[in-house]
Amino acid sequence: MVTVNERTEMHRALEAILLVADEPVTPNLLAQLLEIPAVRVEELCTELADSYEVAGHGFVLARVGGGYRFQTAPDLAPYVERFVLEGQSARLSAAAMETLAIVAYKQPLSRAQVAAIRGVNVDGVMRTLQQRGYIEEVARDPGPGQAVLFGTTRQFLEKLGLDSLDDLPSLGDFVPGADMVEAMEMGLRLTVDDEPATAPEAGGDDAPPSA
Amino acid sequence: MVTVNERTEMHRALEAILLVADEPVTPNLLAQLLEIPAVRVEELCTELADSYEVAGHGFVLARVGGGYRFQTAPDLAPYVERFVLEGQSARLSAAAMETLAIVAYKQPLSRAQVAAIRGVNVDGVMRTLQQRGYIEEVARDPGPGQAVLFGTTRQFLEKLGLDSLDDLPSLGDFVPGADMVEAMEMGLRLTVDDEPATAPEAGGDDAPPSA
Amino acid sequence: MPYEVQTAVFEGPFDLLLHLIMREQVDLYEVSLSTIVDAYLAELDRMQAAEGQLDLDVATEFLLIAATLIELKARRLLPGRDDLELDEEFSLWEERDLLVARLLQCKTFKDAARVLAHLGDEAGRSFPRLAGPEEHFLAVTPDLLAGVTPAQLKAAFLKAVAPKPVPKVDIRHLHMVKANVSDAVAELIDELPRIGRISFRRLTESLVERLEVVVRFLALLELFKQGLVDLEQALAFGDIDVVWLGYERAEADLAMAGIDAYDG
Repeated sequence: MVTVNERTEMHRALEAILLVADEPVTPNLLAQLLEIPAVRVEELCTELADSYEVAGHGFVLARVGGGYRFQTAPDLAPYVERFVLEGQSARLSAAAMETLAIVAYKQPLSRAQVAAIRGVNVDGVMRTLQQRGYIEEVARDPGPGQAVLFGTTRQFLEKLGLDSLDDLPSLGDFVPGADMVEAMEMGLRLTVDDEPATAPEAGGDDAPPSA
Repeated sequence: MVTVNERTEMHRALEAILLVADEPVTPNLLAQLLEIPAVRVEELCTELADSYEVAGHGFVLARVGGGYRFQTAPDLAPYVERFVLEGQSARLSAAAMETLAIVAYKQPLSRAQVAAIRGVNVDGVMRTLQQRGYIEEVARDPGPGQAVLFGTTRQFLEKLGLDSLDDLPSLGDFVPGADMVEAMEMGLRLTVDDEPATAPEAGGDDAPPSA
Repeated sequence: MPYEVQTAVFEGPFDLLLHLIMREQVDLYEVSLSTIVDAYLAELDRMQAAEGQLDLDVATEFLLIAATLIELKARRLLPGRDDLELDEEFSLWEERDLLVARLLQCKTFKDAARVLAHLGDEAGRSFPRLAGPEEHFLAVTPDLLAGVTPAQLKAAFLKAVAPKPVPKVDIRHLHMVKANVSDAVAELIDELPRIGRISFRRLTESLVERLEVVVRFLALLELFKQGLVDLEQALAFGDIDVVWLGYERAEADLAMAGIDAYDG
């Protein structure tokens, strides 16, 4: 475990990055961000995890899905469940709502296209929406990238009391602005090129959290 | 601060709840969930925050926007920014910032009132601020025009790292001092008692004010 | 007097005046008001050159301040005018004090804004955790779409696709968004059904700028043309009464959907 004296800049940086991540972060990506070997990342993370356990925190550092993430200590689940039931999580966040709205009105479209319109990474939000059964994979882009295309589900329509997508409120005279057209095109281009130049890794797993 | 031995079930429950929260959680909600007085929640949170600081973690427990939340330690911003690619929201222009300051200190007030203070039309700026979630419609003027009145949002507090509007720096601190007032009055002086009406150059008597 | 008009773009007449006074602060006696007026006229020229045309809304504001300054200047050039009415004299002082008060206000918020921006920068170095509950808690999470209406979904979509601000670092720019007749129409359709009948004077009481009043008037003419309101004027030059003809909000929106949006 790490005592106060041994807590290094690298430990602290790992804590900070993992705090803002909304899905497990692979040792490879962490290694890249901290510019240290992946093996060293694994050592540091193990030290952190041990230190949390010894200190008896309400959170743990877990190794799941090929990466590390903060999660709640299992014995505290009753408290977390109460919060989830009564607290703020009982409604769709503004980010999730916007993402869902884009999928609803623009379907079918790829994750990259949604991200381009929203201007932020949407992987986490899209996954939540999918888990909740509001959106689903409906097709594959016939283009080279063969990106998965998403659309809304039957359940989504039922929850909103709509008969079909035609019943969505009309956008009226809404004309997409130049920036949106560009965003859509950029989304397509990202799909085709398969990897945005700036992203750390092509895979969705290591993407930054959505704001 | 809390040592390992003193870390109670309540401390741990708070850590778990705050870990899954996606916006600041009010002491009242926490008190309700833990079935303890809100005052006690505040004590416990302060203890946790202090303990993190002493231990030198990469995260901090901050009090912002009327509640508690986990956030990254400011000095680790370079690492986090590398990870959170979309990162920083665009900074506000000076014009937008001044408009925001007026709304913050004078709320609630109408667009026309802001414009009157700024001396320019503020519709565009106000719309931007509204879109970005810094200000919102909070009421309607009871008068005949029923103008929409604006105020700042909780997100505004979060963006500025403030707990409540009471934490805004006092406006009094910014009111120009007497020397400035004098300078302005001199700049716009009406009388010419101490200045020859015809001479553009100032005489010895007309020494500049000590501003 | 060697004097270069700033290349900076000024946010408004107070901004410019404040800049001029602050800049000359050390040597105020050397600054003649005519220099300031010259700077105003130069700024108007610059605006006209930059925009291709003069924005009347902004130009009026600048001219108003410039006129006030000229009046103050004239007063200085003509000292001891015995025939100056006391009222006139007072009103001149009042004008000056008003101007100083507005300048002080402008300066106050300018400084406050700088501190707020600093706070924002500091706070921006900390990133909040937004991950939410782990997936195994999803089972107990209530239905997230409960209470969400299709209209809210539409609003969220429009918000999502609204133009994003272009990132910029502290570049001052002039906001000259014009008052817009279609916006005014929308406001009136919102307000009038609740009020029923109101005089134009009262309807525009809260508006500060003349252009806004003009735009409201044009908006009323549009509503009149579409048969949504009646306009009554009992006496020549008397108050104009606006009467909402009792249509539902939705009908009104529909009727106005087709009108041309043109700038006031």
